[in-house]
Order: sequence, then C-alpha cells, then structure tokens
Amino acid sequence: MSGIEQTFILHVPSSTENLALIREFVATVGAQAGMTKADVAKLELAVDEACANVIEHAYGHDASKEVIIRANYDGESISFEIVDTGKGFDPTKITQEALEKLVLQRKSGGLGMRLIKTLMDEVQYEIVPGQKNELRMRKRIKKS
Amino acid sequence: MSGIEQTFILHVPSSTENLALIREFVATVGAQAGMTKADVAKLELAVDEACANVIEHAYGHDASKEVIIRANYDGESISFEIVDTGKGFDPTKITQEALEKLVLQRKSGGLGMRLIKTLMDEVQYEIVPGQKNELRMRKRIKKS
Amino acid sequence: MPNPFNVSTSQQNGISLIALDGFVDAHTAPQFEAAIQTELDAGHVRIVVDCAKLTYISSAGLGVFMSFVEEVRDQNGDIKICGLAPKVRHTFEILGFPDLFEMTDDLDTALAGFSTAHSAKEG
Amino acid sequence: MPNPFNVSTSQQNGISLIALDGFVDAHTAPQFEAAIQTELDAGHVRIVVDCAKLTYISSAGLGVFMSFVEEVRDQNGDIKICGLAPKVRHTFEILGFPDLFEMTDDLDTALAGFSTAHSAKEG
Ligand SMILES: Nc1ncnc2c1ncn2[C@@H]1O[C@H](COP(=O)(O)OP(=O)(O)O)[C@@H](O)[C@H]1O
Ligand SMILES: Nc1ncnc2c1ncn2[C@@H]1O[C@H](COP(=O)(O)OP(=O)(O)O)[C@@H](O)[C@H]1O
Repeated sequence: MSGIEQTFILHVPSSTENLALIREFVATVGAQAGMTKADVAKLELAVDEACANVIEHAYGHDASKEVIIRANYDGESISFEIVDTGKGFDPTKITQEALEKLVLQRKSGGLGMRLIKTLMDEVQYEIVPGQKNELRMRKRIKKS
Repeated sequence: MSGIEQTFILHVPSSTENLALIREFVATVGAQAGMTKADVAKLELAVDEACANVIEHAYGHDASKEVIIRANYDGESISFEIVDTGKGFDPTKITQEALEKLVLQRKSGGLGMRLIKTLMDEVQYEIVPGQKNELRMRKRIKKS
Repeated sequence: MPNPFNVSTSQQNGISLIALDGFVDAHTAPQFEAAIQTELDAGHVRIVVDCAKLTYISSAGLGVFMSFVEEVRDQNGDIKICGLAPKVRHTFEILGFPDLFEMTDDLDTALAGFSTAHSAKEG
Repeated sequence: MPNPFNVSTSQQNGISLIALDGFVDAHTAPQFEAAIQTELDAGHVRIVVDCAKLTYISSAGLGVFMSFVEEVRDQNGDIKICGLAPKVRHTFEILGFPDLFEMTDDLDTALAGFSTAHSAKEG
C-alpha cells in the first residue's frame, strides 16, 4: 500500500484558530504514511510554523483568506505544500539571527523558518507575490 | 465571529481508512461553528455515512479516486457537501426497508441514507453520473 | 493513528463474549464481523456483545448485528447487546434496534438472560 | 475542540509559578504572553514556567520566553523552565534554548535555584 502515491488536501480559513486542525491533519497523514512518532511530531511542527507564517505574514490575519495544505506521500517520502495568494516575500533576504542576539533584542519572532529547515529534509519556496506563493517541504520516511 | 461565513475543504483518497480523519475534520469544524457536543456527534455520523457510501458505492473501493468534503458555516447553520465523480445513482429509487425486514433478509446494509436523513435538517442529492455527484446536507446551529 | 479499534472474544459459561473497544466504522466493521463469524464457525450461537468501551458506531457496524442475528436465532441462540454509553445508544435507537435486539445496561443481566431462557427472543 | 490550552499562575515564596497545560501555538501563545506580562506589571521578576503538562510548543510560544527574559534579568530576576517532556524538550533544544535558559527537570530544583542565587544566570 505504501508504494502508491496518496494525496490529501486541506483548505481552512486563514486564522490561527485552525492550526490545531492543521496539526491533526498532518499527524493523521504522517502516521498513515508510516512515519515514526518522533517524525510525525516534527512534521506537525514544521507545517504549523509554515501555516502560522502564512496566516500572520502573507495574509496579515485576514480570516476571509484561505490557507491550503497539500500532503503527498509514497513509500519513500512525505511532502507538504503550503499555498497562499498573499503578499509574498523574498526568502533569500531573511537572515537567521543567533538566538542570543534575538534575546538581547527582545524579539519574539525569527525562529520559524529555522525550525522548518531543521525539521525537514528539503525546503523550497516559490513566490509569485499576490498570485501564488508556495512552500514545498519534504521528509524521507524512515522505516519504523 | 460566528456571523462570518467560514469554509473548510478536505480531499482524501477514497479509502475507508480515511473515515477517521474525515470525522476529526467534521468534529473540529462543528465545534468551531458552535454546535453542541450531541449535534457534533450527529454531524460526524452523517458525514461518515455519506463518505462511506461514496467510497463503497460511487468508487467501488478504488483508492486512486478522491473524496471531497466541503464544510461551510455561518451563525445560522452548518452545511457539508460531499462530492465524487463516481458512478452515481438515483436516490429516489432507493426504498427504505423496515429494520425488521432487513434483519429477516440478513442484510448488512441499507441504513446509511436513513441515518443521514434523520441526523440532518436538509439533505439533497445532485447527481451527474461520472461527472459530479454531490450530496448537500445542512443542520441548524442550536445555541448551546 | 486516530480512532483505534479493538475486538476481543472470551467464553463465559458457554456464552461467547465479544468486547468492542473504540470506533466501529466501515473500516473496522469487518474485524467485528470476523469475530462473530469465528464464533458461528465454532458452533457458538449464544453471543453477548459488550459495548462498554464502544465509543462510536456507524451503520457498517450496525449491519454486522443485523446480518447475523437471524442465523443465530435459527439455532436457538441470540446476539445480545450490553453496556452502551448514551452517546452510542442514540445511534441504535434512531434505527429501531431496541425493538429487535435485547439491550441491557450491564453484562451480568445480558449473561443471565441466556441462563434463564436458552432460546432467543423472537423478533 | 482539539488541542486545548490553559495557563495558570500561582505564587510560592516570592516566586511566580506559571503552569502551562496543553498546546502552545500562535493561537494560544498570546495567553501565555499575557500571563508573564501580568507578573511583570506586578513587579514579579522571579518566574518559573512549569512545563510538566505542556504537550506542544511552536516558535510562537518560544518567542514569549525570548522576548521577556532580558527584561526580567535586567531587574535581577529570571525565567526558568522546568519539567519539559522529552518530546517538547526537543523543540527547545534544536533552537539552542539550553544555552540561554535554565532548564530543570523538576519544579523544586527550579524554585531552589532562586533561593540560592537571587540574581539571574547571565546569557
Ligand atoms: N509565508 C510568508 N509570507 C510572507 N512573509 C513571510 C512568510 N514566511 C516568512 N515570512 C517573513 O520571514 C520572516 C521570518 O519568518 P520566521 O523565521 O518564521 O519568523 P517569524 O514568523 O517569527 O518572524 C517573517 O518575519 C516574515 O517577514
Ligand atoms: N454515493 C453513492 N453513490 C452510488 N450509490 C449510492 C451512493 N449512496 C448510496 N448509494 C446507493 O444507495 C443504497 C443505499 O445506501 P445506504 O442507505 O447508505 O445503505 P448501504 O450503503 O448500507 O447499502 C446503496 O446500497 C447504494 O446502492
């Protein structure tokens, strides 16, 4: 069964209220894909961070907008695509500050993309501002 | 917040394995819409029955096909649309046999549509076989 | 792994006790069906289905009760249902199960039903 | 209502004990932030965040620790973290929190840390 490609899609209004549902969606698909519990937890966090960024930065908390999460797995890996039509940004311009520096500056943010990159095996942005911004991320399935 | 219309969509492969995810989706959206716990349980069962019918009858357990569940609520009511592109059927031709008769005939089926109609306030089929079959059902939101 | 399901069978004084735990839907109902079939194949027709830990049932699970009960009654057995939580009981009730099945709150009453009258309740 | 969250604050020997229960994400982090702000407003700068019942945290929750710790340390206080379950601890670790925050297994050690040294660990 795990050899066949399986696709799951979730559309939710762009509100942090829906992050819990998003995580449940990810957890269910991840478990079905045969990921270990530890890896499922990593997927949940990575997708949560990506969607929280869309809700906050791409759409500026406008709940009339929609966040789309597309999950796909085969026997080898699981991938998630987070799609928005919001303002977009240039991910190459985002510098990753050291935690110590963020703390000294009393920043409450700046950790999300770092988490995503640490938790996933491949992370790729495709940005067409206002039209379609896509974050694609992939993780290999370890045999549990 | 409850006055604004909210839309959620879930696409899953047509397999009974995904009924659990479908129910979680329904439960989360139902709770967010402000339904009582008892009514959320009814929504879960009605949508489960509708999707089980699509998986079994419309697609004949072909997991390469997709079941689409569209949920929508405002302050008044919550609705679910179950969409498939499977073989379709004529719902007016389905007769509801008494439970006693089903038992005497040793039938294991024939209860699903009855449950859906009992649990929901409005139930409507729109069938275009092979193209798009849609089951729309609605339930009023009681103030809890 | 949301919504787990487990079915386990034990024997008590010549009665087969089938305990359902978790969610019975179109995905898990075949396991429940297989558990009853195993009892029939062994000639066991006095069956109590313990639903104390049943948290959800859809028509696929109800269909299992429906499709076997006549066969066991033909052999002077029965399928009794016990321990339903109110939330799950509601599903049995809206479909009229209480008219056709013996449903008891506790296991002892269900088991005792078999010792006092070995024959089945007529539908 | 999946993924509930609750935050509760109590005082113990001049230390503010903030207990997190459940899921801290971008939706619930503002409640955690408000709980710390309330302590600061009351002049309480010796804070232990009890994470024994914390089941999930995303960067929005970690950001709350980050944004307040300098302010309390400036006032000779600290924010100590205790009781993290292994699964949640992992998130703190991959971001380097153990280098900047005092993280203890149990509450008593965290509380004792304040009585022996009233001043803060330097970042
Ligand atoms: N989907 C997105 N749309 C627009 N901007 C984004 C998006 N994701 C990230 N960003 C930008 O990148 C920055 C860094 O993101 P991140 O590392 O997740 O930290 P944080 O979200 O806490 O600021 C954000 O502050 C924002 O400016
Ligand atoms: N989505 C569907 N696509 C095709 N046929 C359907 C669909 N839903 C229901 N049916 C038909 O209606 C019948 C009655 O459905 P139902 O009351 O749910 O009982 P059951 O599914 O147990 O047979 C089914 O046996 C099937 O022939």
